[in-house]
Amino acid sequence: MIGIGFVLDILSNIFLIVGLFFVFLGMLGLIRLPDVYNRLHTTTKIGTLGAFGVMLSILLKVGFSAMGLKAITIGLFLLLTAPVAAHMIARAAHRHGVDLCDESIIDEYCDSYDK
Amino acid sequence: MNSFTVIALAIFLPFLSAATVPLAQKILRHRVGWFASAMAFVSFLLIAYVAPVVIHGDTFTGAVSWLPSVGVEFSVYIDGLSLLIGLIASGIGIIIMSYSNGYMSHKEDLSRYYQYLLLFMGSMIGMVFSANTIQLFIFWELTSITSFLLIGYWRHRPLSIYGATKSLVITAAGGLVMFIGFLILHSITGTFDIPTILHDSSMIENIKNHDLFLVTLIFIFIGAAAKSAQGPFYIWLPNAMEAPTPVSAFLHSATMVKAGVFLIARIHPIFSGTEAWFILVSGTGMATMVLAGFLAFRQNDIKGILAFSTISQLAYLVTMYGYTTYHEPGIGVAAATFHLLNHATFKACLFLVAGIVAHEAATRDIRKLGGLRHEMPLTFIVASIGALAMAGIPPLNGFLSKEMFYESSVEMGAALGFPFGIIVPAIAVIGGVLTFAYSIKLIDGIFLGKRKDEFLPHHIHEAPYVMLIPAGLLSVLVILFGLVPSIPVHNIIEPVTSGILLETVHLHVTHWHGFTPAFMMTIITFVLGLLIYTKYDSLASWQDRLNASYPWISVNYYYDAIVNNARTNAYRVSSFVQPGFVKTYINALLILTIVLIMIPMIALSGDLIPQTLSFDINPYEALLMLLMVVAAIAATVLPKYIPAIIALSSLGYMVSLLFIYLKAPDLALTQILVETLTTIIFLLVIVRIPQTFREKLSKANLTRDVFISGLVSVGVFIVLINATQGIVPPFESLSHYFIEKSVSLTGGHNLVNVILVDFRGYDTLGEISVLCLAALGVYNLIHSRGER
Amino acid sequence: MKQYIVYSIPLAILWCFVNGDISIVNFTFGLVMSPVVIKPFKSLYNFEAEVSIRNDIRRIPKQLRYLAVLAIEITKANIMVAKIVLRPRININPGIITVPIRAKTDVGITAIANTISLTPGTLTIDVADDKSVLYVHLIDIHDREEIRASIRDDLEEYVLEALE
Amino acid sequence: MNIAAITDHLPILMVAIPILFSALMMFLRSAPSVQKVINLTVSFGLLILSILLLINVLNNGIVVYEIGEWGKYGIVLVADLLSAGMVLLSSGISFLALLYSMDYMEEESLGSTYHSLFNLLVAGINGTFLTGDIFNLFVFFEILLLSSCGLVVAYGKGGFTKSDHKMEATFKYLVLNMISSFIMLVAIASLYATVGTLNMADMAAKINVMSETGNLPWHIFPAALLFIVVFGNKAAIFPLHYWLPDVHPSAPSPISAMLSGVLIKVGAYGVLRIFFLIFDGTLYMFQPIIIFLALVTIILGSISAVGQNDIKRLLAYSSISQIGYVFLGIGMGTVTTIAASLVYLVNHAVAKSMLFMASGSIIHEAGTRDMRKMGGMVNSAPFLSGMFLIGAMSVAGIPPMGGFIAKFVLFDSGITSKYYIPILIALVFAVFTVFYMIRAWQRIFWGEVRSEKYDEYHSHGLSWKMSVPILVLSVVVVVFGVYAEPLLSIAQSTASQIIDPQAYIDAVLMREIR
Amino acid sequence: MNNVFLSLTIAILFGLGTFLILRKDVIKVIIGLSIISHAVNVLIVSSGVFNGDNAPIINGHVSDSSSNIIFNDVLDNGVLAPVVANTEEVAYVDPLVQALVLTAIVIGFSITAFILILAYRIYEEYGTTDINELKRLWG
Amino acid sequence: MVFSIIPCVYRIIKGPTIPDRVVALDAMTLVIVATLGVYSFIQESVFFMDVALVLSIIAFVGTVTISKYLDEGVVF
Amino acid sequence: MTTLITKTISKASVPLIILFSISLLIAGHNSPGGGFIGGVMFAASLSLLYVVFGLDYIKSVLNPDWGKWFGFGLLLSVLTAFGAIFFGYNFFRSSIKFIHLPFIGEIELVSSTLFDIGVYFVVIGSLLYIFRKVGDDK
Ligand code: NA
Ligand code: NA
Repeated sequence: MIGIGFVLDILSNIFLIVGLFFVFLGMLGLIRLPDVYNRLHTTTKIGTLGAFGVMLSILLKVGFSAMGLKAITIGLFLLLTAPVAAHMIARAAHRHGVDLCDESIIDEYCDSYDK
Repeated sequence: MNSFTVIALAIFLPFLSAATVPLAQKILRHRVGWFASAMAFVSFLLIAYVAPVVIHGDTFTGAVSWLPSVGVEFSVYIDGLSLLIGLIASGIGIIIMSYSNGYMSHKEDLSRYYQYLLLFMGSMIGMVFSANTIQLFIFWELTSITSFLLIGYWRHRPLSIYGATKSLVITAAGGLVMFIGFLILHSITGTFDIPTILHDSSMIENIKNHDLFLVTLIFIFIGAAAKSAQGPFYIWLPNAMEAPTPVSAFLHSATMVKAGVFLIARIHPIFSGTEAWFILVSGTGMATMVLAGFLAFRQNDIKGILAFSTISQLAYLVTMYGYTTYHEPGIGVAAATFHLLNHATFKACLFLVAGIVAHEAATRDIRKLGGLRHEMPLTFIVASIGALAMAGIPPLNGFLSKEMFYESSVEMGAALGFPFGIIVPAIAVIGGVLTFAYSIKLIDGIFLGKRKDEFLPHHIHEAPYVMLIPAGLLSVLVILFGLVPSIPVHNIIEPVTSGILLETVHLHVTHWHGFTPAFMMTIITFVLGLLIYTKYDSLASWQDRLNASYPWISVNYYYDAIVNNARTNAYRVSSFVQPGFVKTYINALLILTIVLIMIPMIALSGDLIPQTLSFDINPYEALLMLLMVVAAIAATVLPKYIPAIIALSSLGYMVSLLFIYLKAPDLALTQILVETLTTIIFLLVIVRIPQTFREKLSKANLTRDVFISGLVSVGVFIVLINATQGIVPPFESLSHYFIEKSVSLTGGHNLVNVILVDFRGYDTLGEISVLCLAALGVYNLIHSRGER
Repeated sequence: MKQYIVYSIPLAILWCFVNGDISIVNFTFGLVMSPVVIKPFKSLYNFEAEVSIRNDIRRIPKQLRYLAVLAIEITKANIMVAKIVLRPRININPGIITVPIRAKTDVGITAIANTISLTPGTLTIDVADDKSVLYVHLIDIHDREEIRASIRDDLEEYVLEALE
Repeated sequence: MNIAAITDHLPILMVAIPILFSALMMFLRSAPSVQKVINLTVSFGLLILSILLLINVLNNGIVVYEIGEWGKYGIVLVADLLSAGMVLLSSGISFLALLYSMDYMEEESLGSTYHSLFNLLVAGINGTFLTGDIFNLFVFFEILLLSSCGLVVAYGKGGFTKSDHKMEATFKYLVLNMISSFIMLVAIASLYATVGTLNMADMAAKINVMSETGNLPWHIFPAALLFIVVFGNKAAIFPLHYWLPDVHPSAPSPISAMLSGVLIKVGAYGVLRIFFLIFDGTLYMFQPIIIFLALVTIILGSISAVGQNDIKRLLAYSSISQIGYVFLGIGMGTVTTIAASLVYLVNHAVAKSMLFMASGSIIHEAGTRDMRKMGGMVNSAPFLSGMFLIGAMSVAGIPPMGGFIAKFVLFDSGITSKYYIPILIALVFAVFTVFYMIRAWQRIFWGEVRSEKYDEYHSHGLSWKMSVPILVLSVVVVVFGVYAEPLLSIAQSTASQIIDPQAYIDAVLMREIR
Repeated sequence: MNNVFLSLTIAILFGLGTFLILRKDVIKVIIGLSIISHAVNVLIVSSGVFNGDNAPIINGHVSDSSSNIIFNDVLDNGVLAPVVANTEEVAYVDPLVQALVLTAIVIGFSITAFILILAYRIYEEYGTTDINELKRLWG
Repeated sequence: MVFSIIPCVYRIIKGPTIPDRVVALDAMTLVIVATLGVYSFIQESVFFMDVALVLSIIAFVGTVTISKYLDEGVVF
Repeated sequence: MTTLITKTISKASVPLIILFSISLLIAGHNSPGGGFIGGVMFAASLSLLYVVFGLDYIKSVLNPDWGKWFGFGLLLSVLTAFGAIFFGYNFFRSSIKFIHLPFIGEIELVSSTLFDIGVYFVVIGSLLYIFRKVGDDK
């Protein structure tokens, strides 16, 4: 018999592993990618999603207990705020005068504000 | 009334009257001086009232409890010596305060003047009757302070200020040195009480054999010498002449300066009979006598002459008190005491005359004066009596005591043997010669010769009686003591001498002893004195040349060099020690810390590193610690603010991770929050501080800083490794109690929180107070802008 | 009053979440407490504006659909960027482009912007002052128009339906 | 709550009441006059309570107050003679300083934060003196630190101290004190790790046990000596004195009076408390160090004071040198020398706070802090002249002022204990003290009335709020000189308690615990 | 936790902080103070007297320490009782040090806030953050 | 897990620009949050989850603040 | 000025943060949290608003006297501690009461919670006081 508990367990483990892996990838991207904007992609997306995955996995493991509830609160909060943080950093970086990396092919933003 | 009460009254009456002088002035106006002299008169009567107690060489001691915890009483010791000086102080006080009624202009701040005088008089009386060293010292310093205030009476005058400072610095400093001498005496004898020591021969023996005998003697003598303007300390007295003349007469000739002599007489039984006593006391006296005599002769200011003459005359006394070392029973003490009395009369008289002259002729410069005998005949007579007594002309009292001085010098010289048998009397004669010369100069310069109209006012009046009578009274005393020496000798000198020597003394003083060595010396004195007086000009030019080429032979040269440059030099020192750099101060703190850690390291030289160290480490821990160090290094080396702050922030997060690892969730929470808040405040501040300054590190500085930091690291490491690893505490920890009682007594499960709000809630109260303080302080910081 | 209730219920749920305990007692407590929390911020939330509870409830299915789409897009995004990161040599053509949007309300714009940020290779950098254009950073640009279109059609649609 | 209850809670009231009113003052910022009245009343009430406390201690022995009734496991307040005496001293001075502030401080400063800060300063001082817990001591040190910083940057009327000086001084003060706070924490932590307690009496008992059984670990010594840095920094002894001449003059005068009169004494108190109670076994290493540092402090302070033209700076350097004398007595470490140093401490506190207040009025009158620009002020300010002279004489140790008794007992006990050389050095610099104090008085009050170059003196009469504190303190100075016996005998009993702390330990530890 | 390495880390942080407080830039000095503050906090936590496995939050209603300890000292015999045997197992880490550090952190934060704003005012008054400009030329 | 912090620290030190460092700091908090989640689960104690929630919130506040500072040169 | 994206999300998170801060405050006695941590969270939420919306704007919306907040907190804390004296105990002696309420069950009332609330207000008040003072100072 494969109970619902077992499925949840499997699912949760998958989320955990994937989440952790993604967090690691995100941090790897932090080193490997060429400029701040690209690095933001990895942290906002991969990192956040990784963390979310971890939290989700915990929720699945422990259910709606105190820990689970807090875990999912964290996950959702991250999902809500990480893009904003990324947006703020990117905007600040651009206005602060951080140029795009050499590989970049276009910048339609630079004319939109007074430096 | 017993004697104690009487003397206590005599001491405190002047103080009380000083307090009431302003009131008296409201009633008496410019005649307030009469109130003061009346008070002095009452004091005089009170002291005289107890005279019978000691007239036969007896002594009296009385005390009330004052500071029992340190064994100090308020105590009174009455003997001939204290009675004599007490009577001089109050008696001359009457005269001076009466005289001041004429001398002081009505526009002056009379209340202050008489207050100071009364305070001084009370201190002087208190000093002489003190039966313990502490009380003696207190009144001693009070006389210094009142003298300081009186010298600076005209406090806007630079010279007054100079003189006042000088007198205070020298006498008060000397007093402190003497005080230490007293304290050493206390540590040897275990008592502050003077009579107790004086009357206990084994105690005195003990003192004389003590290792610190010499130190004690020197210390006490320095105080006495400073007060009596002896040795190198004489320099304050001439400058003290900036005081109003009555003050000079009172303090700086008749009474206060005798305090030192008094002290020498007082400690005579304790310290005399040793070589040190003679060398120190008489040696200083003789040197001072000759130097001051010469300098007195060289002065042109009347008060200058009198000042140096005072120094020189005091030196006589000191010399004579020093004489009695090997000579028992000597006439030195008796002679000194007699001369002390005589000097008080004739010198006060001369000062009053000087005041009259300055008052009427508007100058004190002897080069501008002359021929006043016609305009001021009475003053001339009074002055002549005083000056001749000083010169040692028979039959005045000065002659008698001078004669005794020579006699005792010869005695002393004989006792010492060759070559002192000649040297000591010779020095005495030199002193006498100079005295003779300047005495003549005084009279000649003021009253004889031709009137110098160009310097003097048109009409010079005879002195008003209010000023003349006091001076006249003194001159009457001079004559009386000269003609009938038995009056003072039997009633005063003998009891005093007995009091000093602590044995009964009988004296026989007459004018004619026959052709003794002393008489020969007197003759020589007169002849040489006249000779020198005529050779004044060549002597003067010799001294001027000497001073011009060797300025450093003057003691004043050193005083001025030290005091005038004191501020600049001290400022230099303090600027060197305290350059104003925070960095220096931090370095000092750190170095002290390192030294303090190293002292026990070296002193105990135990195992600095405990034996049982474990080096097992799990990789997570290692990584975390490594990352912490790396982040800290980043915060240290990154030159720009923001990156450094970000690195610091990351360090903070790592620390919170460490707290997690150490099972401290509350701490981790707090750490995270505080870290972020700190970052925000950093940003708030950095917004307003553009990073313009960039430190350039020299290699030497870098090395030094790295060295200091390294030492701090090592020190912390060693202390820490011992504290956390060295021993396992053999005691229970407070925490056991918390763990056990938390739930049952406080209902809380989070121990950390329970400790914070319950067990140690008081700490937390303090902590939130600090938070409030930060906010309040920030308010003040922000609102303290600009110079208002 | 009505406004308070509307805001209080989600807040009470939120309270249960942060408190880690879903129970009637806790929910009631949150419900009681919420108005106190909201009151000072009234003007910040445009609090006096008319709210329609029925409208809100009607939108819930659409909002759920939006969330589903979001989840899929996010997963795709992750895989794509993960590939880039894991490639031995990183070979990308990043850049910033403008993307016109139709959403008008703050919530709508925010949702679009965040959605864009969370989806593959795109990152909202800024929104123009007149709220008509988003500036988007792309990790790899092959065709500008295609990206604009995909944003407009795939994402904005759902957002508008769900939130405006 | 009746009177009996109040006497039961005296120690905590000394701390909690000022904190309470500090909080209350935040609500009364719109009513400055109400603030003034309340705060003065509170401060006077504290003075009365501190007198009661001392009487209580004198009559009933050491008073131990268990906060929260946790015994040594919580925090205890201990009022022995030393603590109660220090509390009385500081309460008296702070009441007078507060009264003085009322007309001295600038209205804005006074109305907004001054009362709260001042109350917390008082709470900090009392808390420091009363606490029996070493970590709590740290907490109250920080209260002291921050409240004094906040007050240093407050503004007095006239503003003769530029704000850049205030900022600079406060920065130095803060940085050095932060470092010493860290050092204190290190020391406390290593002590806790060794004995597992924070209660000072408990610590003392346990360290005694270790010391008697020969198990005193090595690192207790550096931990103990680190407290020299901690308290030395508070007391400003060499080489930790550097902040003082910048900070004390920069503060408004009533605060300078508090800093010099009370706050630097906290350091002396700490040394007496920590070393003689807890680290009995390390005293032999500690004493020569303290004597050495004290002598250097005396020397540097005196020499530097001679060089000053700024009146408040001179007083500040004088404070350094005087605290050196206090530490000299402590370092010599016998009952009599410690009693002497307590007498010295009290006398200096009274005289120096009076001098700082008087100097505040003088500066007010002269419009400058520079003594070169003063002169002849005796005619425009005869009252200040008299008061300053009394203070100067006391600091200089000239009888009949209290300072003389202090020097007398210090030197006497030192000589009796055969510390000849230190006393000799102390003597030499006592002469310096006479010189610089009296010179300062002369420079301000004697001489020509200053030239046209500077303005006329502002001869607005002193308000009673400013003159009464000065007068009261001068009276105390004189009383301590002519009737010193009560002070001397209390100092001796206190010193015996310090030297033999068993009573203290018993009082704290011998009690039931929940 | 390995005490040797922890102590080493703390010591290194101390050293780095010290190096920074010897800099001339006011802000750097403050950063240095912050680093030292971290070091001190960790130091205090590490000086806990005993070491359990759990965070000091009691789960059940039963306390776990040996329950027959009577918390009173008996000074009469010169013995400080109770003396807990060294082998005594405690389930929690020492909570007291944590509470102390909490207090220390908050106090440190307050003071840091104050000194930072002071630094800003110093910059405003002197126009520089160079500490050596803050010296006064009067000894 | 903890090893993921290494890149963050590397970026914080290396930069090259300040925004890079900010990103790294933000990423670091993310890693710590995830770590705390796992740790909390392993330790079976909800307490560390609270820490994680606080961290995620406060990190957001911090990042926004720094960004605004970089952007506009003011904080409030 | 920050963007509307940031503003919207900030608005959404502020209630969450405040609720969480209250939760931390209440839970403090039994799990991590307490007055200080809760207070800082609260202050963080408002400082987020200050940052995102600008100090001037927020001041026009809500502008309490933070000085009174920390004054109140300190007052509350001290009075809680004083309370014990009025009941005849020593300063700071805590009291603990269990109350049975219908539906809710056993509630633990501890005096120290009141103290912790005082801490909470002090932290909020002083932090925001500092932020506002410095922020205002241009
Ligand atoms: Na004199
Ligand atoms: Na001195």
